[in-house]
Amino acid sequence: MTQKTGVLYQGYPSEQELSGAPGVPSDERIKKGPVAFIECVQEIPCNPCEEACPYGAITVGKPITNLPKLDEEKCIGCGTCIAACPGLAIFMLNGSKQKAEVSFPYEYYPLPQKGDVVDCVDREGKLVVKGTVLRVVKSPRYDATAVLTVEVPMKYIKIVRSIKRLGRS
Amino acid sequence: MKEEYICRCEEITREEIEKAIADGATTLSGIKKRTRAGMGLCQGRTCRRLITQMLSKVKDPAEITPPTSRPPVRAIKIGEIVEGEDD
Amino acid sequence: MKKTAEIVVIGGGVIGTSIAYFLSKRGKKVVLVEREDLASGSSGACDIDIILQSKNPGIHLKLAMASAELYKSLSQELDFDIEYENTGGMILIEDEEQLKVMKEFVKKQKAIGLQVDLLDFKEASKLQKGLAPHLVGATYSPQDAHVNPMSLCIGFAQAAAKLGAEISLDTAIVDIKTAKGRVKSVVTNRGEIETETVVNAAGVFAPEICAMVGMSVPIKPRRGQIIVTEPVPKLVMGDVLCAKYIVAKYNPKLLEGSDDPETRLGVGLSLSQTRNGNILIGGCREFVGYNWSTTYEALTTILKHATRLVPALKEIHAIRSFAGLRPYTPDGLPLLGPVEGIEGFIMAAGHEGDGIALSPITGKIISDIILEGKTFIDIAPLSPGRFGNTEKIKAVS
Amino acid sequence: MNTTEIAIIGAGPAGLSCAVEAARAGVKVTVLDENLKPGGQLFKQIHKFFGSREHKAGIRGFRIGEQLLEETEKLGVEVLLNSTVYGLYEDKLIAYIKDGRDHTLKAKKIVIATGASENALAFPGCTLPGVMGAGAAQTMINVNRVLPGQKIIMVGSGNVGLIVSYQLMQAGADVVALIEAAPKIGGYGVHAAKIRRAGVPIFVSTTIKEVLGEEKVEGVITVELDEKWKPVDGTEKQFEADTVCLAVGLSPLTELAWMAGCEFTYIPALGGHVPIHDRNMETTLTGIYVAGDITGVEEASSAMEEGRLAGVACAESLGYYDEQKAAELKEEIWERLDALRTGPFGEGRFSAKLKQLNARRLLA
Repeated sequence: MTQKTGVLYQGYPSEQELSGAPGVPSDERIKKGPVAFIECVQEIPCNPCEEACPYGAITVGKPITNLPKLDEEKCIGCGTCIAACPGLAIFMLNGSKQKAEVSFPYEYYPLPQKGDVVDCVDREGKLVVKGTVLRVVKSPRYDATAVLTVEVPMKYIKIVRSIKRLGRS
Repeated sequence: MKEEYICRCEEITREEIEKAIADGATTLSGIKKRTRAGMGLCQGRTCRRLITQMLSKVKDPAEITPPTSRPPVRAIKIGEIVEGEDD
Repeated sequence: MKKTAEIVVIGGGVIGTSIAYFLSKRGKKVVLVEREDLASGSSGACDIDIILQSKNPGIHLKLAMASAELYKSLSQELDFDIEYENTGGMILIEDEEQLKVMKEFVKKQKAIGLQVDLLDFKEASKLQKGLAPHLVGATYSPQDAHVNPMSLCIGFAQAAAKLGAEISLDTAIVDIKTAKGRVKSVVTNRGEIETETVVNAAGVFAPEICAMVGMSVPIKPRRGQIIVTEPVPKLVMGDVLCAKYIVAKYNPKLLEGSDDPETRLGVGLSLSQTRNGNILIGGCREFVGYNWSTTYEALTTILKHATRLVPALKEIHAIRSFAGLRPYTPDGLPLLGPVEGIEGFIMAAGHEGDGIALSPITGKIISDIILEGKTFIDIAPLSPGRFGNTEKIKAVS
Repeated sequence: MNTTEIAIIGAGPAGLSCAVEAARAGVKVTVLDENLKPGGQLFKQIHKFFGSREHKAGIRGFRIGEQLLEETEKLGVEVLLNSTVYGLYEDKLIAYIKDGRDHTLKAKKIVIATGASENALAFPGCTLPGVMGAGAAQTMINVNRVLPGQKIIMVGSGNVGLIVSYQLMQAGADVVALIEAAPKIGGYGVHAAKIRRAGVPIFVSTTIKEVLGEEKVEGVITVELDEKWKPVDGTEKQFEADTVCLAVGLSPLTELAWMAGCEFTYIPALGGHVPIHDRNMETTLTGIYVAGDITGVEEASSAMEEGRLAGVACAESLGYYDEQKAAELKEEIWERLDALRTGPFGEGRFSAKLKQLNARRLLA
């Protein structure tokens, strides 16, 4: 059976689906500095991201099944929306430095420490590159959703979306 | 290949239920009478939907309604029923 | 297209299927017509007792004893496991007053040849564990038995079909056509069947069929309720009733208007355990019309009565309850045989709580009557017209 | 025999929300639940809810349960726990066992909020220890803190299958694979993405052929299905596993509604036969209402809104709200309900519920 692509068949958005999504910033904006990267491609009734953003950079409006629209100028990449999204579908990309910084929601134990070298994985959970943990943010406001930031080679900025769970054989 | 159990409480296999349908059962009660499927502790909560799927090959599922629903809907110890609130 | 049949039997319960089998066995072309499914009336909502002890001494008990004989070889004959078991039965006696009544009852039953004895509490406890200490004793008969009534219907129907009978389920009777005092045909929702003989084995619905030929019969629904337990290891020795069950069955007048719910609901113990291990706990007798609901009052009253006599039941879980309607007649006897004034219309209904016990013998009697006009016993006391209800029969052409 | 004004059977999201809404109007409310803790599904739903702020979106399910409990206590709602309703008799008499004794309860209004139960799936080996409902596994890990196994095969890609796979990994197990008989994933893409990036492969058009093992689950053989859902020989795959979780849908627990004599209609999208109800959530029997999964399998958010609707409607019919006030409150709730039933996932349920309401109009 040839695996068709797309979120309905593979369980994660395909390139085309992402490129069409209003929550995805332009490459230029990613190069300028940290910006939200919202991988929300299906019209589900949900809008906590809109209210979580302190800068009004995300709009859903009515009906609440509208896909979240990112205003990449207003977004300063603070990362508050990452933990607010019930679907854990929001990431933070920073392509303005020598290496890429990717932030993602992480709800597994044990948590890595700052400075740990970790196995970074793509949207299919495949190990693509080793990376270093720059930050582990675990604020009570995030209600048990930690936000991790890893540093990986720039070419993986649109590939790496999480890390292998620690302490697994 | 192992036996395929449709009714777990009474251990009734798919084959036995297909035979009951072939013998003329057209309702869940008819299958229950002929095979005991649905007579167990869960009173059909587990097997009712599976049997309905089998029956829907010969009958419109909209017409396949459960056997009469009767108290008790949970297994209740008789000693507790007779221990009334006023005793 | 018109179908024809030598005999149309109406009703897929233990009575109708038995008649279809006995007639097919003797070469008759039978069509059995059942409105829903086999055993979907009282035969699917009763206990499993083939009990002789609860039968009134006289023709009632004689019929039951003859029927018990037929049961012994029925599984082999039908080549179908009807789960028949000759377990024996007991009637528990709670006080001296009941003891007096049962002494009389046993004497009359023995006179007719039933093997039955009166046991004291110690002897009774050897046969049935977990009895309440206040019981004064019990009767015991080794001739009582039990059977799975649903398997009985299916066994009879399948054996009849093998012998050429047509089992027509989901088929409702719309009318019965008569001409010059003779049955001509039966009209169903699936077409008309020409026949000269119709057997009304429709149980509590028999009056509905009789009305189609202008006859009224005093068969009334008498509701019983039964509680089913989870399957448990062997506990009940066979058919276990109580003396109150006997009183309730034969003296409905005694029950009315009493403020004690046990009496008003005609509660009497009827305990039996299926081969699978579920225990059936009955029962009660109420005239509530065609109402199959189970009630809270009956549930609690039946279980309180049952646990008073057999406290061991308290530890077991109830998983189901159901209600069934017994086809009651004023004298407790069924209506069997031809109806005066309408040739070919045969009655076979009104067995109250004895349908299971009397199923095989009713099949034999009705087949004898149809084929030979007589049977092994004088069935005048069972004549359908005995209540003076056959004057204005629709005998006109 | 106890009496109350509104008896609510089931203290899950629908039952508790209904209690809060009715008690807020001043009604005497009694909620019965067979469990030792109220909250139904909520207390094992550790994920953040969807919807909007009014739907309590972004809050974890069990926290919503805690909030509802606080409100019921503040409003003086009588919550009878360890109370198993075993019969709803003809004259609206409720029979239940509490702490080992039999009780009866008479109420002016009855709200049946008994939820739904997990569907079974039949395949050779389906009775082996280790085969269980995904909901059951979710209760084990999130409520009882016990792992059902280490190597898990999840069957079913609806939201339950996806979310429980994720939570099993959070609890420390490995989900070897998720299989789905349909040709595409049923639940939200965002839930699927969470488990894909945790390394869980999803095989669509695939089902279980047999579960291996004598005493317990030791392995699973899957097989692919063609467009007519027929197994394709030669496409078998074998997985090593000690647990099989079934997330193949839920069926409404409707025994009490059938017993009471409510009329039903058949709507597969809602889980099969569901009680017919009107816009007040009242069934075809006056005084008997339904709310939540019993009258159509959706998610907790919709169940809570239906509960509120029933609560307001009961309060109104008992005279605690005038028609105008009740109409306002009901309109607000209907708006929130409609908002949940939009989009590719929601509109199927919207048209199903419409069909259910029309069935009521046809009978009126």
